Amino acid sequence: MPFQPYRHSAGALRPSPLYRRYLSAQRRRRALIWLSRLAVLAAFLCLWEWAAREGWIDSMLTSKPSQLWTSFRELLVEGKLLKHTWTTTLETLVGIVVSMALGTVIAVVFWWSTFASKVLDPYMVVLNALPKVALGPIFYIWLGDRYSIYGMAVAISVIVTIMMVENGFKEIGRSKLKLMESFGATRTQMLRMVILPASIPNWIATLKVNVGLTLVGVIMGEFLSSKAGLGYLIIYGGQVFQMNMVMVSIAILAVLSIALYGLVNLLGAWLKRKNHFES
Amino acid sequence: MPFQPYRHSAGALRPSPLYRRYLSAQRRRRALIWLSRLAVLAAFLCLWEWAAREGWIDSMLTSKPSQLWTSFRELLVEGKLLKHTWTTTLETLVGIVVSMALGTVIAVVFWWSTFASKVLDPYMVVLNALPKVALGPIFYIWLGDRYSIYGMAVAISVIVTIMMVENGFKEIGRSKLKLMESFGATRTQMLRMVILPASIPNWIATLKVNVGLTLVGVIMGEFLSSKAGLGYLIIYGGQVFQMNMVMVSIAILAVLSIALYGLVNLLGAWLKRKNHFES
Amino acid sequence: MAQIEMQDVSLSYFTPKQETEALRGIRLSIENGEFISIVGPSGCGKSTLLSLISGMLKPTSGKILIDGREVSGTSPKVGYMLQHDHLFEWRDVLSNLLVGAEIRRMDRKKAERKALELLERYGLGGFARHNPSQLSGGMRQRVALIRTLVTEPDILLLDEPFSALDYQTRLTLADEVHGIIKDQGKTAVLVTHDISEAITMADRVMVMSQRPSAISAVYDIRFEEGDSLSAWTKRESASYNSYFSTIWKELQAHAVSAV
Amino acid sequence: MAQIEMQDVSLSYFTPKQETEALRGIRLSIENGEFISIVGPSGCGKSTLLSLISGMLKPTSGKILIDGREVSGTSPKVGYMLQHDHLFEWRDVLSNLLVGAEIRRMDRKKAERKALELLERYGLGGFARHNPSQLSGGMRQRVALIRTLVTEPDILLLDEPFSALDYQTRLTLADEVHGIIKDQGKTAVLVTHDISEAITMADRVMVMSQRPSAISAVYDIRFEEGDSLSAWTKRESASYNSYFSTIWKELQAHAVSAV
Amino acid sequence: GSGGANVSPSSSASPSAPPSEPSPSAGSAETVTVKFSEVIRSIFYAPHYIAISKGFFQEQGLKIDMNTAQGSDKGAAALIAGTADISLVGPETAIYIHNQKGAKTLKIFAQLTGKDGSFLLSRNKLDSFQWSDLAGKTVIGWRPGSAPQMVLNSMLLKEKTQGVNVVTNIASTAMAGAFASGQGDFIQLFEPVASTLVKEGKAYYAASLGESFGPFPETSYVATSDYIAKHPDIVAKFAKAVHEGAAWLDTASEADIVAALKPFFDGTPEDMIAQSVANYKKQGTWSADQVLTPEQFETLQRVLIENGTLKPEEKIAKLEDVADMSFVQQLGK
Ligand SMILES: Nc1ncnc2c1ncn2[C@@H]1O[C@H](COP(=O)(O)OP(=O)(O)OP(=O)(O)O)[C@@H](O)[C@H]1O
Ligand SMILES: Nc1ncnc2c1ncn2[C@@H]1O[C@H](COP(=O)(O)OP(=O)(O)OP(=O)(O)O)[C@@H](O)[C@H]1O
Ligand SMILES: [Mg+2]
Ligand SMILES: [Mg+2]
Repeated sequence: MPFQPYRHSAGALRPSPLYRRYLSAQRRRRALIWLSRLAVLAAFLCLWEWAAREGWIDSMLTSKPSQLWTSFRELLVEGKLLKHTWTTTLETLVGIVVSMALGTVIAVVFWWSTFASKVLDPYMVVLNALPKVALGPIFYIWLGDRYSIYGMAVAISVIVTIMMVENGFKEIGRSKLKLMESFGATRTQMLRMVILPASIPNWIATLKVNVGLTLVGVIMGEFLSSKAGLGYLIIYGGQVFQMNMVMVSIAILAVLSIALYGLVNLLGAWLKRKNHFES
Repeated sequence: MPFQPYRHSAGALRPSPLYRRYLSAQRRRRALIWLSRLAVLAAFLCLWEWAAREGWIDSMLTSKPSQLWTSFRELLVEGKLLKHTWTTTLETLVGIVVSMALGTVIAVVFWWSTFASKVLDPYMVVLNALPKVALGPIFYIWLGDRYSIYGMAVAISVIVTIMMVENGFKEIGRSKLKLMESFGATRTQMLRMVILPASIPNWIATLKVNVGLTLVGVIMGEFLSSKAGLGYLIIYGGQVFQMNMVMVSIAILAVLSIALYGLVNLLGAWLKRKNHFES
Repeated sequence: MAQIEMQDVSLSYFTPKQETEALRGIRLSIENGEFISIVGPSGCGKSTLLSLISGMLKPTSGKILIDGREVSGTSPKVGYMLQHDHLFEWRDVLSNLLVGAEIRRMDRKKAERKALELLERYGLGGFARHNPSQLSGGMRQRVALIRTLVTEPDILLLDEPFSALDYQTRLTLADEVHGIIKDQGKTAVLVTHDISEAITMADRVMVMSQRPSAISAVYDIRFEEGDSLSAWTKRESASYNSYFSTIWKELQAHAVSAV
Repeated sequence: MAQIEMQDVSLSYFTPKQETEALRGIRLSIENGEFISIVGPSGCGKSTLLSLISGMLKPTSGKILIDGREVSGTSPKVGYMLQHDHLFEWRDVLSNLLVGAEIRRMDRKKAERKALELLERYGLGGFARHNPSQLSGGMRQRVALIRTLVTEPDILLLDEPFSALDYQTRLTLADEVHGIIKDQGKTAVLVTHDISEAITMADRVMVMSQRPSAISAVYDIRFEEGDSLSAWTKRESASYNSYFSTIWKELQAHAVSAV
Repeated sequence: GSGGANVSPSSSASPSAPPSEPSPSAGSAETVTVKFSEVIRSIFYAPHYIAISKGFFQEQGLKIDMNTAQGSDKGAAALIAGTADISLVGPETAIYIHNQKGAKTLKIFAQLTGKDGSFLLSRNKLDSFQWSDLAGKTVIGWRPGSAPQMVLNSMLLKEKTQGVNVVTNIASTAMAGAFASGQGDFIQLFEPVASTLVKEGKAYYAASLGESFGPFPETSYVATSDYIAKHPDIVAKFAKAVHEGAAWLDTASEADIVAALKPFFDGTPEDMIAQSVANYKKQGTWSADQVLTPEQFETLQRVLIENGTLKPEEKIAKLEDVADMSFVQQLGK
């Protein structure tokens, strides 16, 4: 009976004194790291506040933590902040869904037709290299005020998405496909049974990149034309020289981006677990 | 004598008739691909021109190829176009150098001190996720109207650079380092003899990503405040509703980005060849 | 009539850079139920030979017949087993076993019954609902073999199926797989680098020459002690050593002649 | 006095998730010029044992002495050779050979002379200015061995140095490396999964048990035909087969006992 | 120096560029470089460019290192951050900053435009325009908080026009495109875009906000109080040069004006420049004396309060808190 389950952990029952010492050292180290993280944040905020109070930096330009807090509470109470944040969130989610769907479909087409992929390759390179922000006014004209935000968001994220997904398809071992071929699989079967499921981890990685890009696109789109949203708030705050408003919006944007990122991480972990990919 | 050079190509001397047929089929296919590429471009331009002439699209909004050409020649003759392009190019090059240098140094620091890397990790995540375009006003204030372009360029590219370079360091096999360790190498020696040279291919890949990001940053920075540059021209063209100018600038931007990309590719190929990495 | 018949088969690979003549004038015929091992220098075209038999490649010239019919495309008669198991992580063991059946649109119920029966029979009874990552390397390769058997091929092509395993697992699994294939009465063609594996598993060992390869020698493996020895006793028999050194020398000769 | 002496050495790995007791109460002593092979189930701690001798790991308890001195950190007396050659692509062969010398800040001129001499001696004379990618797998491993020899260690630790090579190269190279090490008069400890490699190369074979491992058996390898046989003739000798099956059974016993 | 600093349009102020080279003012030992930030590049600010290209700054011994800030906020920020010495921005920024009671305050020392520079254009040709015509119509306007938007809003309040749908969510660079592609019945535009649209037959002049609304201090030269205190001479010279630019613009021939402005407006057709200048001249955009009067200041604050960007209690009573008109007042004498 030579087949044994994979890893047998022996001696894991009664931790030895040395191991206990190791564990507590580890715990101390983790605590130290967390403390240092908090310390960095606190030091940053204190320094900021202090420098502003001492007049080393001009709080009118850079705001200061205490002002930010006041400003945040005011904006929140006025009820506007949640609305703006929600607008941006919604736009970002729509943008992500559209650009992931579009990107995946185009990547599948490119996988299907090597010819199309080859012919369009140089155009993809150009589109990838071109700073999409420059296209803002054009999107506005083409798509109108409502959809130009999505246009910008998708434009910024879709090319990278296509490239990453396509790359993922290519990285799936030739030999997995050879196995399929040996059973006489058609191209559709290969796509459905191997290419798509096998690229789930890569697809999740793409999604992670996509989130950041789409958010940038949404903000850029809001800069261009918007009725609400954090991008709108940033522009407006600048217009009326309310740096507090700008800073609060940026801080919320940071929180939003982390939240979205975390969400995608959870989704990714769930998808991977569901499909039994080791993380 | 069991050791033979790697691959012995046998029968490569006199191509067989079948191989000759294969080769000419290949050549035809390559030609077809190139023709199709040109056809796609030509069809796009013709359709554009035709639609504009027939009045299906408003050439004032979308310009048209013939107008673009005229506009390009005019701008060129006035001598300004080269100046703007050169300004943007220079800013981009400076941005690339600064952000690659900064990114590499920080990645080395993170490699050196796991503690620093751990402590700063959540901040890196935030900075990475945050849409840097939103920081424009802050850079403007901190760095002033002249350096804010570089600020924006570096901000957009440096985080990704740090992460990619650091990742590259991590991907260098533990066992290459174990070899070094077995000779009793110090950390400096490992860095100098293994980590840095071994990550050249990854560094080049990072550089490629960096170029695109830095260019976006420069354009964003020029949108924010500038005296010249393609970003300036795009904004100005938008302000005076000269879509020809906007389109010409975008086209030149596309060319510039491809040129920079090509340059980096060449540099990368040279660096790799010089260090004997297989491409 | 031989089950597999190759008549003057040649194959060249074409890439834009060069033409690689992999096989030149291969002739062989394999009887029903025979177990053939193929050894040869690396890159000589062993995998190519299997691909030709499986119908995934077409010969540049010559003919390949299976049961007297010319091969054109893959056929349900032939099962292919690769060096790596390529189990799909996103499917459990049972549904991995049904991959071939699914592709060939076989009756699902029947295929499932067959799969479960084979799992049971070859010592993996409780693992139908496990994920591939929960199996050891050797178990995974056995699952890969069963996946091939579920589609009920007459011929099994094995391309270095044990080379990714560690030494002890390899030795043990080779024995087992040999048993399974003989038990199922399949014809088998095994490609391997390991001469002792080739000798202990096969009825005939074919040695291929350097590229452009042909079959340079064929050895009928007969043990005086009888035919149904275990791999283990074969390895200890006197004829084993002489087969080993003959084949080794044959291989070395090709290596030298290539310089 | 033995050159390497391990006295009741134990080692546990600590990770936040668990404690892994890799070695428990290892005792062994190896004489100057001896060639020891170590075989054992995978994951039993063979590489750990070598790391301990090399000084890259400290034992959790027990003592390791080299030439009577307790090991503390890596020492120029010990050379380590890994499964993969890890030649640096960005250096040519000669400057790869000088990596160890450079780290240890040895006299560059002298090291270079030594490296060239060894290259010449072991059949790689013309390759000093080649790039690693221009060498075959076997040549690369030979370069890796020479890289270790350039720093003039007394003891060589070899961790499955041939397992990444193909079968034929492996057989040939093992012979050669054995010759080189004997020629240089070094003490060697070879870890391998391949029992026949272990038998043909070593003066003594040690079998390790499952984790937490100890040395479960030691076999002195003596061939009646004499001591300086080639690996080839060893493999054909009668005692080879009996060593092989004894060691195999010893190993299997551990495998079973672990379930 | 800063990267790319020497390739600005201001380099046309170097001796080689101006068509007619005035004799450098005797005695000015060395030229002083003034870091200057303009809000956007627009023909609305023509006197300033004239002063550069006709060498009036140079005569005063000033070299203008000009940067385009793309927004009043950034122009003001540059002053506070010290990266610009003088900015051309909306005067309201000085009020905002005064009210935030930061360490630095800004002072307006000269006014460039005394009226709003935007025009209301209609999609359909109107024989006579009444503000009440806007009721129920959609107007593409400027971003909230910007001067033209506030002026339009106050104009509508003044005329008591109700039910106007003013679209304020479009970036300035996309407004004309939005209108040309069919959005809105009216649009509020500056020159030369207004002229361009009219010339293309996409729109018709309906009203000039500058004329209709009357005096409104839209753009001013601003510096920090510290800078003004420390370099009164430079500020005085600067104001003088601008004054001369405005005076020259008032009398010069169209061709001369176009030639002087052309270097600053790459790619803009000469007839558009001429047309735009003519339109601005016609409505009396450029005040002759560059003085911000207390009445104008009152108007400004009223507009800001009407638009909610200034709280009534923050209203500044004394003009002197945010302005120092002594430099331009001297000029008149
Ligand atoms: N798709 C292909 N295109 C071009 N050349 C190929 C292709 N596949 C294989 N070759 C070449 O054909 C020759 C035979 O390849 P093959 O894989 O059949 O050898 P092999 O005997 O299986 O080698 P190994 O022992 O390494 O598995 C090799 O020289 C290889 O480089
Ligand atoms: N750095 C480490 N941290 C934690 N556990 C480790 C570490 N290195 C090895 N181990 C564990 O210690 C045990 C022994 O490892 P080691 O690599 O020495 O085994 P080995 O006999 O060389 O295995 P193989 O035959 O696979 O090379 C294994 O169970 C392994 O999982
Ligand atoms: Mg093969
Ligand atoms: Mg090991």
